[in-house]
Amino acid sequence: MPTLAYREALNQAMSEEMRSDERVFLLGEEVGAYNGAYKVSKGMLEEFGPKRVLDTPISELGFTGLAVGAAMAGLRPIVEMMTFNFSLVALDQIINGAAKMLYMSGGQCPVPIVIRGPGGAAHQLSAQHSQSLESWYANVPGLKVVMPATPADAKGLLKSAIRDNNPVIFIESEVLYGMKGEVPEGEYTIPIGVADVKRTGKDVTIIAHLKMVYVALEAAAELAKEGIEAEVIDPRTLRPLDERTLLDSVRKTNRAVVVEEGWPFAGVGAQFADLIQREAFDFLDAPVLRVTGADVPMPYAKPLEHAAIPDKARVIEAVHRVLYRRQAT
Amino acid sequence: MPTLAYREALNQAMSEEMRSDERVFLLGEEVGAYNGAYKVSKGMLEEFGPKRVLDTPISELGFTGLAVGAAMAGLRPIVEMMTFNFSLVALDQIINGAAKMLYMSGGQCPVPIVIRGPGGAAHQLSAQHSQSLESWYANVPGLKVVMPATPADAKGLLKSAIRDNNPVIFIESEVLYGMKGEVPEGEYTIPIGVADVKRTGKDVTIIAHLKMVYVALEAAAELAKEGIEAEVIDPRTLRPLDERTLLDSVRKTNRAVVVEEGWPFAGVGAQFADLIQREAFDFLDAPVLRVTGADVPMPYAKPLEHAAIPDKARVIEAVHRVLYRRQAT
Amino acid sequence: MKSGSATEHRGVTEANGFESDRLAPLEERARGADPSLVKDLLEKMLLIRRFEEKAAELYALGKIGGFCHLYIGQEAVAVGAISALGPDDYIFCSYREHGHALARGMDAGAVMAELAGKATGCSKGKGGSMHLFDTRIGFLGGHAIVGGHLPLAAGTAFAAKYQNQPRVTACFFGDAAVNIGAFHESFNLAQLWNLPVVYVCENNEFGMGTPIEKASSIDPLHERACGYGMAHTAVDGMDVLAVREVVGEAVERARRHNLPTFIEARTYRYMGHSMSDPAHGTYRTRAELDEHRRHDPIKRLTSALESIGALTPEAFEESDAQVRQVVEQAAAFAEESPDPASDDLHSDVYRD
Amino acid sequence: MKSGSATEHRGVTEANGFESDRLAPLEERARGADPSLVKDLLEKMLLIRRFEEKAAELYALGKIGGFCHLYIGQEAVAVGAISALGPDDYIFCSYREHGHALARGMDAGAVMAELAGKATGCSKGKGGSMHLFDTRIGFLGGHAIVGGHLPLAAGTAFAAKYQNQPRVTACFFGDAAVNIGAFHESFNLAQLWNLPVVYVCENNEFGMGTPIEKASSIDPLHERACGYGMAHTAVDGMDVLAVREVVGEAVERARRHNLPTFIEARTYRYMGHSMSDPAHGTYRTRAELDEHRRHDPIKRLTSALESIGALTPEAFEESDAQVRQVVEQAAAFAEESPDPASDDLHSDVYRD
Ligand SMILES: Cc1ncc(C[n+]2csc(CCOP(=O)(O)OP(=O)(O)O)c2C)c(N)n1
Ligand SMILES: Cc1ncc(C[n+]2csc(CCOP(=O)(O)OP(=O)(O)O)c2C)c(N)n1
Ligand SMILES: [Mg+2]
Ligand SMILES: [Mg+2]
Repeated sequence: MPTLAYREALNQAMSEEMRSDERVFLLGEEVGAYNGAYKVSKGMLEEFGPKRVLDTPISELGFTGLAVGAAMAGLRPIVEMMTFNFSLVALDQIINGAAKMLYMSGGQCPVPIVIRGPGGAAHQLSAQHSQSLESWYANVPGLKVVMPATPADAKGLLKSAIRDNNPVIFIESEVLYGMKGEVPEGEYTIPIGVADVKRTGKDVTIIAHLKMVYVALEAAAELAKEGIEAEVIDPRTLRPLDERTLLDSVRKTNRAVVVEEGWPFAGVGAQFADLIQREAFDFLDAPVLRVTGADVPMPYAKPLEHAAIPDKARVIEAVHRVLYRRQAT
Repeated sequence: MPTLAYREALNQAMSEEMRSDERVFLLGEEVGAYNGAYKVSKGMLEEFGPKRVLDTPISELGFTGLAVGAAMAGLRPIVEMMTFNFSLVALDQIINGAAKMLYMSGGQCPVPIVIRGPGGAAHQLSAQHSQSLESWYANVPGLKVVMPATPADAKGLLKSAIRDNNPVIFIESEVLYGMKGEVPEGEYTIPIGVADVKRTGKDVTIIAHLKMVYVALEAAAELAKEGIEAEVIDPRTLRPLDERTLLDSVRKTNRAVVVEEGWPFAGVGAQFADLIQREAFDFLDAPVLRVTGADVPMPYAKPLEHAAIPDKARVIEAVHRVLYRRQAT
Repeated sequence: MKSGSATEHRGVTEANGFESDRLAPLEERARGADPSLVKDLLEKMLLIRRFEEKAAELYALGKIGGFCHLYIGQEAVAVGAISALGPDDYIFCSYREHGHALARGMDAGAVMAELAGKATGCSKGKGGSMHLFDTRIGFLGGHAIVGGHLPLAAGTAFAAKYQNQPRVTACFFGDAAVNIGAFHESFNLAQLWNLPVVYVCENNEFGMGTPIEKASSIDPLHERACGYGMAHTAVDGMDVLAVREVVGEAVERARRHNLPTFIEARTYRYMGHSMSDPAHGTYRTRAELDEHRRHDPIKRLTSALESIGALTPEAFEESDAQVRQVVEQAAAFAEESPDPASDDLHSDVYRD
Repeated sequence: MKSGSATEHRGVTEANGFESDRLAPLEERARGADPSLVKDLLEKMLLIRRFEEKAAELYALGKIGGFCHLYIGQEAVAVGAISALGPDDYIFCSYREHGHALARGMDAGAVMAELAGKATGCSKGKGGSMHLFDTRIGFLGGHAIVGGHLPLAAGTAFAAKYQNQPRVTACFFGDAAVNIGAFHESFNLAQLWNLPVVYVCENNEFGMGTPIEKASSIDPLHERACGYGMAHTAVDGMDVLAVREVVGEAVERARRHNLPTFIEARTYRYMGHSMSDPAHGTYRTRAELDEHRRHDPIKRLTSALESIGALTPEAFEESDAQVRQVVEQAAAFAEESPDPASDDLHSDVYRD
């Protein structure tokens, strides 16, 4: 199987879908001549021409709304948000346009659109450029929310998202774009709504998405050294959520730790904790614990930023706590 | 004590604060000549003049941002959102402007601003006009989020919000504006961050805010007839949250039901459930259950809308379940 | 340093060069027009008028709920403009769109049933008054966030061009919408990308209770288009033939040259902003309202037709009676229709 | 029907009637200017140039992180414009604001320390390159969402008027910001409410890699102001005295008449959009860049001054040496300063 970078896997998914479906096109800031701010769309303008790969002005509300309208007229737009931070100015179009259109039209107006780009923090981008918005999007009926952690997941899920008849919020990560992994060639799709067990274990379930998957895996590797076998589950899609896979794991391990980069209050981890305590109450040997981003705007200074983002140590500490082990300090 | 309508209590709070502090002013659509879309600002233009009560164009982003800027220059603006649905187009100014400014300026720029107006559903206003956004706002560090259920709370909390040195999201309810209640005259403030026990009980804790408080109280009254004493807690502020009052109650009742009008996934109720299972795990005799708005855009037709919003029956059913009582069907 | 003016830049050298700038009196134009077309325009306006009167009645009876924004007084805009569109063209409206739906030929029963929240409504009772949809005739809503549908309209225009379809998009909105960001971004994109869209601002002088001069830093509003180099003009929105003509030119420009246009139609609403707002007394006087009623679009067309002998009072009465019957049937249909099934709560959230 | 044109409407009858439209050659103006002022302008530009060169160095060494947008080439805009402000005036900038901070007199050490994320930085290391603040001198950021600070600037202008303070707000942003909704709403409000704000668009021809003509439906950009009836003009942004003069007029109009102005300063950035973007090769050629460098604002002022005998190469060298020393000290200060304490993570979220 070929090895691709995460950004190349995304590129491949878009390019393949654009080759096979005329209705698919890509628009966003710098996606064309510049090959994408993070080079995800590299070469696509050259291959598909300016009709199907469109550089937009800085008008997220306008071009997202335009894409929603184009979807109402039968096209299948892919909107690249240079980063999801900028989707805040387009949010009305996404929520009141894309998400609600099918319902309020009584089923007449599906909006098959993918809005994709990196979310969360990268490196020292400070308060306005480091926000995790998935809990807001996943709150909204009518949207699907996909967050792939590996190059293969990125490809398989993006192809499914483009073929989906609903608006899909597809959140990537700037710090994963360069990550390499094996990616199946050609037709390869992963159904939306299926979690992936990234590591099996029996002592505790760690749930994490996007780049937190790697923090969870690092923690699991470390924990294994002390004989604790953690199961790491990546939901991959937050909406619809594969509740069964999460619950099956917890019913086996009886303990859960939820990791997310975003802020704690009503984050996606709160939903996971709620789900688990509700549906696996009798299986739980300890409360579900959460490891989240600090409850502060993201600071710039490197040491502060590091302290604000969940890391291996904090995950290990939470695992120790759900196992009622005193921490070695 | 005088009896006032909820809208009058809000009016009184604003008027009193404007009388005592020149820096306070009110702006928003129709707040002046029209006396407010819901007549909350009735008579204020007449009393304070057009310098301090400003009718704005339909430019939520613009006038909210303007208010943030005015706050940076030492004023204390009150922004009326005609409804919070429209705050979606202003969200970037609220999040990236108001909420993060103090932090990213290293403590130099406080933003003392109140953004207030009705949230949630009213009657048959359909998908775009019936959204509950409190879980998003409460997700954001730097904001405070206040949601008063009674006229007295409305007055006492709004006065505190106006005096607060931070951005306060103050969410009212269209269907409560006409509700009457006793309201202390003159200087009367309620500290932000203190929950209120709206009914005491020992068998189960029901947590509900804004108009769901009344659904909870109705359910509690009904439950009392079957000998179940429910404690109804209104957090009143979601951020900062009075965790202690919530937890003390659950530690006493050992059971909790959380009611909210908004959508389920990562709603504020998820946070309450997470909090309770985490901090009162050993006290819980049953999982925390949630009663939420249906996971759909709000439909227009009255029977569908009713089915989408939590009601007494669903709360009672949830209480029965946490008490492991078979429901009478 | 660069030079060149806005209007040169995008090839719109005669932004205001509308033929219709030099319109003859209504009588004269009515004389020149196809009689069956004129009759149809009149009947459409009448239908809207009677429909709205009925809707007001049903609202008072509690058979219609939520917000309900009537269109009475503005009929000439929707009827004139939509008569200039082809059958495959797209239409986007704000929440004040009953008139547009009827002008487009949507079944009056389906509209009334939607207002009544019935399963037979054009949006299955899920949308209500503010969200009328009928994709079969290109009617794409009914949108309730001011300005929110302007980018969508640029989007269908984009799609038509992308697919090489000669479809034009018409987008209607109020005077207060020119001050919101969505207006700006849509106008820039429409002109930048040469999209076949006609933006029609129905200037009824108020956004709710706020007069234009308290909301917009410029007046006339159509001059906002200068900032984008977009073609623009104003039209008497109480003159159905004038609206038809001006919009017709813009539709042609869109269809042939993929160029957008901004049209400001000057009109007036007779009723309150919505059913909960009184018609006068707060932000406008009775006298002001009465003054505007003198330019009533239906009366004006009727008397022009009568004065040129193209319409008799009897023929008018006959049309009116016919229209009233359609409205009564629509109301009866709405009344008799079933509520949505409770299962419908969860359908239409996702499409398979 | 209403009539009247945009420019009549708000009393801005001569929107383009800037004295500075008829500017004499730089030499002539330099001769007429106060020598100590001109020296100060030159030294400020030099300071910015050297500071930015140093920042690039430190970025390459990993001592500065995140996004870092250099200002080299554009110095005349910040220096000229800010020299026209009074000490109590407010300033808002985008993320490309090191130059403005230094032009305003912010301590170079505090700026460099902020870039390095140190506790001694002007925003305590919490803001970084994109969020420089110093409220003591009215410097209100450093904002990283394109267009997001334009409404804030209307807000401080509003507050000044509200408090009867003769304070003007200057707001700087890029050419790409004219296409976003925040621009529109701010301009309408500023003109509608007559706010004392000067909006300065630094047109460096590109928004990241996108040339203006792919982003804006009109060019020249300052004509966007027509849609609001706002006074507007363009100025040579490579001529520090011209910028000072034009902005000075606008500041006066704001201070005396509470009227906003839109100024488009034509300039050019020599470096990439940010440190991760190459200076040329993708969206512009080396030749194009070199051509623009010929108009270098520092060189132009220097040679004008030399040609009128107001500056010798030795004096220039002396200034440059002095400035370099300031920059070295700033870098040393940054280097030696401590990281923020870990407690700082949770401070400044709320104000008591
Ligand atoms: C973004 C937004 N803000 C506020 C509202 C509330 N609102 C609904 S209609 C309206 C007035 C609109 O006036 P105009 O655009 O002139 O249209 P008209 O109602 O006169 O047809 C307002 C303020 C809204 N729907 N959306
Ligand atoms: C709303 C928003 N969209 C996208 C971005 C990413 N971005 C940052 S700067 C920039 C280009 C801005 O160009 P311009 O306004 O001309 O300013 P310049 O960088 O040339 O000074 C872009 C696209 C952003 N910060 N905010
Ligand atoms: Mg209007
Ligand atoms: Mg630029």
